[in-house]
Amino acid sequence: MTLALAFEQLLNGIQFGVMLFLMASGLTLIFGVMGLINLAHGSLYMVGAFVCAYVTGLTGSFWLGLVAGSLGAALMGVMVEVLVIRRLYHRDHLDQVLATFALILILSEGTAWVFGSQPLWLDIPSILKGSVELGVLIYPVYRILIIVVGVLVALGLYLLISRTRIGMRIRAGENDREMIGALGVNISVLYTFVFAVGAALAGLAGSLVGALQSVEVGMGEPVLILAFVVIVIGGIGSIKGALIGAMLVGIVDTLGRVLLPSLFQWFMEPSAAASVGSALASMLIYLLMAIILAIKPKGLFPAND
Amino acid sequence: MTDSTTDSIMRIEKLYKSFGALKATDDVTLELRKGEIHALIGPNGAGKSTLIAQIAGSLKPDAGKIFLDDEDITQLSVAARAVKGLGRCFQVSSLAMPLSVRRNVMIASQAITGSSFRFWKAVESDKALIAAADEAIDMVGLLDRANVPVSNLSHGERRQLEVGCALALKPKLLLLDEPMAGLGAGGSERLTMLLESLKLEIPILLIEHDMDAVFRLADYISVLVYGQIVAQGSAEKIRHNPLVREAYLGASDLDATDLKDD
Amino acid sequence: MTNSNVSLNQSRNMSRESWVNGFLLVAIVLAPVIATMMDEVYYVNLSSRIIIIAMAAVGLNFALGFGGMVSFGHAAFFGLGGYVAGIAAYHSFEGTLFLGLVPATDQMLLIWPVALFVAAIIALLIGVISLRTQGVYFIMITLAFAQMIYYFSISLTTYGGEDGLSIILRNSFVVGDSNNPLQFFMVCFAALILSLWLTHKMVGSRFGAALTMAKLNETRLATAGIEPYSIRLVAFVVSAMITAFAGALFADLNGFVDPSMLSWHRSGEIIVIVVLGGVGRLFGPIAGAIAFVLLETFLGGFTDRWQLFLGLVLLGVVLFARGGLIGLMAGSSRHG
Amino acid sequence: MKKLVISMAVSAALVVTTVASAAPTKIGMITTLSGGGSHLGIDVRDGFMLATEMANADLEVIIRDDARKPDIAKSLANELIQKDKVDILTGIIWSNLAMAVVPSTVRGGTFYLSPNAGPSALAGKACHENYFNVAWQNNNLHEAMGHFMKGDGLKKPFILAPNYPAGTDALTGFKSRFGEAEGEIFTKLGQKDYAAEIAQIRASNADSIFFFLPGGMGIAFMKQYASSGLKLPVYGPAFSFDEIILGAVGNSAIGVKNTSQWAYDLDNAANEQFVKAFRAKYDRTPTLYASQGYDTANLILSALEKARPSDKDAFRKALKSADFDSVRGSFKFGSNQHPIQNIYVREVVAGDGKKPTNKLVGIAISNLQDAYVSQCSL
Repeated sequence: MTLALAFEQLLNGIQFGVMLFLMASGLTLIFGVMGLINLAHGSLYMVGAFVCAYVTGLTGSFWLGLVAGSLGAALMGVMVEVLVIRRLYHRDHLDQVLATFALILILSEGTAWVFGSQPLWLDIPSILKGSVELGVLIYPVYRILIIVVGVLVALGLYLLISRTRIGMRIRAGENDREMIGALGVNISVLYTFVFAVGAALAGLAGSLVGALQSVEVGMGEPVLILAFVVIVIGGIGSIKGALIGAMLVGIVDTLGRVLLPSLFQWFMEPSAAASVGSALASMLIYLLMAIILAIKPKGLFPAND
Repeated sequence: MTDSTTDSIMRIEKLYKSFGALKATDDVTLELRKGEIHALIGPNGAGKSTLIAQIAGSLKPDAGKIFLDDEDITQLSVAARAVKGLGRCFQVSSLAMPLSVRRNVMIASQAITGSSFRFWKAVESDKALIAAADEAIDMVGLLDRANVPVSNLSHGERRQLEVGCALALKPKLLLLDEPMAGLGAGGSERLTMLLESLKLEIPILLIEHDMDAVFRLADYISVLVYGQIVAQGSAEKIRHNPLVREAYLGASDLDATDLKDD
Repeated sequence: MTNSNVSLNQSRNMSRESWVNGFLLVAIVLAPVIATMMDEVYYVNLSSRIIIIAMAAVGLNFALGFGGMVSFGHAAFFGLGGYVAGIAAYHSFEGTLFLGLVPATDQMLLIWPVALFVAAIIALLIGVISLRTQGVYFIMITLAFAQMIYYFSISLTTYGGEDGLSIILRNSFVVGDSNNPLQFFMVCFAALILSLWLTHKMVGSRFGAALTMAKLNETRLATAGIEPYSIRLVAFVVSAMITAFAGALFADLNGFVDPSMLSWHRSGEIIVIVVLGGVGRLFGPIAGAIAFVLLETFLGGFTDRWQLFLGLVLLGVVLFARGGLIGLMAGSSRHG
Repeated sequence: MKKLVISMAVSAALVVTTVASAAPTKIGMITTLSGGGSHLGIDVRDGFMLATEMANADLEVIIRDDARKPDIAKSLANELIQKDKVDILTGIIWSNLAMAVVPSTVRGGTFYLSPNAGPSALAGKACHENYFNVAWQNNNLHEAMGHFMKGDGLKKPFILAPNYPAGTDALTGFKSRFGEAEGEIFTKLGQKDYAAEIAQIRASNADSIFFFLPGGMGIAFMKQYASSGLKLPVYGPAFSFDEIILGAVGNSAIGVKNTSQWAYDLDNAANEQFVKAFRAKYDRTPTLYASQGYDTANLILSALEKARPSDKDAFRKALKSADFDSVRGSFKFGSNQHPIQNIYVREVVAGDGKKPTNKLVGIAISNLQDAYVSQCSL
């Protein structure tokens, strides 16, 4: 493997990591503030993608679709929060797992009902098609955009939490849920807001990634599991942790996919090596997670809890 | 350092613990002797709870050693120390609310009446176990309440039960973290008498804010300020120790009359 | 993550709850008998399916309900049990050796111990690491391990990979004909009763008392001189073994095993069934399994959108029927 | 026995009867109607039902959704066979579900006709007299493409497929006709990001790409490949280029050549009639899945004219003769009751509007029979 290729694969790993971060950031934010495990986060990701695809198809503008996707997911988020999630904050994690598991079923089938069961068309806007030369390698513009957006989101969240009044309240919420009452904040409004933000992030991720991958029912679930791996590695509730965790997972997974098969070719015939290697590669991130939790049971950057 | 010839049951030597810059436990050395109640006093934030946590084993010291009956237990877990005979009661009650009084005590008896890895015999029909538990319950005078869920007990009764749970371990010593806290006059009276009656078989390390109780019960007192032992000695000595007065002047939890009247 | 319901403090509702339990047992055993008389063999197999899934949940309930350990990875043990049975059946049918050295058998009584043993070893490994974590982390790390095993099963090309492994001939039981639906049901029913009885015994024992305390108040347990970690670890392993037992039966019932038996969806379903029936209630899993499987089956009959309605029903239960179905029927909601 | 009562009501509720009659033939259809990949099941169902309606036949079809879960499919099979006493079972889309259901079903004496999945086991060792595959053996379209690309003068294809049995079947099938490939990758099942794989392809000196990535995986790969700046010609089986997938991929797919046993512009009367009727009824262009459902139904109908399913041997013989007008033109069964058929090459071309479409460009290989027939004892 040439140096250029190695570098490109590393970049791919980072880029994949950023995709995961877009998804994980909302998840970890929601957990950090409300202490809620939201299995339905993947479904919000899916809703975002479908709305984006629908609006893009309607208006012909991907950018409108992107906005619509984020807003649509946020709106769905608010609905879900007010109708269901709200009643779960004071329940144990078990009830939360169960209720949000039920939400997955409802949202998936609901989406199929509204938009039909066939995958929807959603493509990268033509300006962003094609690739650019980055020194030794050629890299797709759109993927660079995703990296940029990811960085912006990370920055935005950092500012929101550290600079704004709401952020101050959010941190208060993280530190202790009673104190926030003392701050005279309407807690349920704050929670709804935070949930909406998380949902919007999921929607944004769904729209951006949907354009690159595919928009279909059930697209959220594999991503959800990965996002959970990410935030658990990073330390649940910590945005910083989510970022680092996402990068770790992205890079480990990508390099594993690339390197393991070629590694096994040293002592196996190619197709067997390809098969065994990729099998091992698919287990790799879970192995990573297990190891990290074995050493640091609360993840790399435990949020104050 | 000891001014008594009775042999020691627990010894703490040069214990250190710090959180970042804060020295919570700073070169603490003390000793608990058979047949005595040793009170550990000090203003809020003096590091009493940190010290207790290290003695109980829920917190590992940075340096120093803890001996129980001349055996080094510094590295043992909470459970292991309990089995070795270190009974503990908590500042904030740590009972299993939905379970009955007897159930709460039986858990403690379990550890000393055999292994907990018995999967067959029903505890209800485990005579030895129940007897052991009831003995402890009786000592704290709750026998008539044995089947009542803890959630229905009064605050005072819960305190007594805490002690009962500790006693069920047949401990070599008791570690009591503010047993009097929030007790009414009657309650603390009853508990004081209980401890009085206990101390002969079971020496007690007592952490207490209620100075009446301290001076009534304690044979020996150590004063902890900013993680350091600033004074140590018999109740009388401490009562007159200027350092202690200074440490406590204005400190709300010790009212001045205690110090004047003599 | 623990809720303080233990059948111990339900005394006033005990009698009523045990009535409900009794009714459930009678119903579940009568259904297939009557079905056989009416020559409706389908309902016999459906009952076996219910029983087996209930048993998987009984296993999880031991860790989750009585020990407060929310394992999101129990499908792994379910699948392990299934694969042991499947691989044994495969080799004994082909007349080949496992890994080319171990002779296979089609005797359930020989297969089950192996399944339990394998599950125990894996559960021990997973538990030793996972139990160092708590709360959400425990939920997620168990999920991670299950996913690992899931992908491993997909890569098992010798045993069909994602296509799974079909069991041409159901493994046989010492007496009777395991291919006879009613007789196979009876085997499953016996297994369920056994696992319920063991659970009951263990919960009542010294170990159970310690486990209950580990769930209600870990500090109390430690100060009482008992290591919560080791208590939990043992409970986790036992729970995994029960679920694996169910998995072995499931493989024989369906006549095949495949990775979907280990998918995280399945883990979710087992949790759903436990909660649906009532966490920490001995017969909860049975009520849960009956409700879940019947919903799955008959909603599917009414509409293609059955999963939507399944979701709504589950949501309703979490939000409004705390204490699960047993709680509902026995009239005692669980104390949050 | 409330359960019983309910269930009777249920089966009554969902029965789709074309013509009321005394004892219509009962057909059970287990297919994927919900969740990911459900458009395949929906097309099979629609194609099948279209045929039964056009023939105005005396059938009772019970349709159930398996949600793509093997154990649900299995338990539905039990229900349809044991409770509803269907004579024929069909509909399953995925190989792993087929493997879960088919063996026990056919051993139990019920006929199973596969409208889509064709795992190699069922064509070879585990073949059965009651099992008929009306679609293709899993390897077929890949073998055909291997054959075609070789003939097309390509030397160094880079080939990829997901790491699961159908995936390995695909690459084996391809290589059995083409020979060794320049590069070979097994991707993770369900993987949606192919940056790493595309980079590897770019780094290799491949002259073409062959991939088998069904459903969303294929959509994702095509889009990402299109914007990667790579310009190698792309080949694949029809699965990643049916009319619905193309609708999702868009123009990124233009120029791709794909193999299929059927094309909607295939020139024969039966096909013309089918496409016209399908468009009229469902207002969309049928996919190969729809054509397979349609053929399956017509095969059953043709056999029913000769014998009742209750007379197993006669009915089996009738099925085997495959005496019906297939929308693929020539169609007959090999000894293992899998099709012997032409495999065509289609090219993706710009269609009307935003959505590209397939255009028949030639024949890849004629009268292809699967490679496992020799292993089948029939």
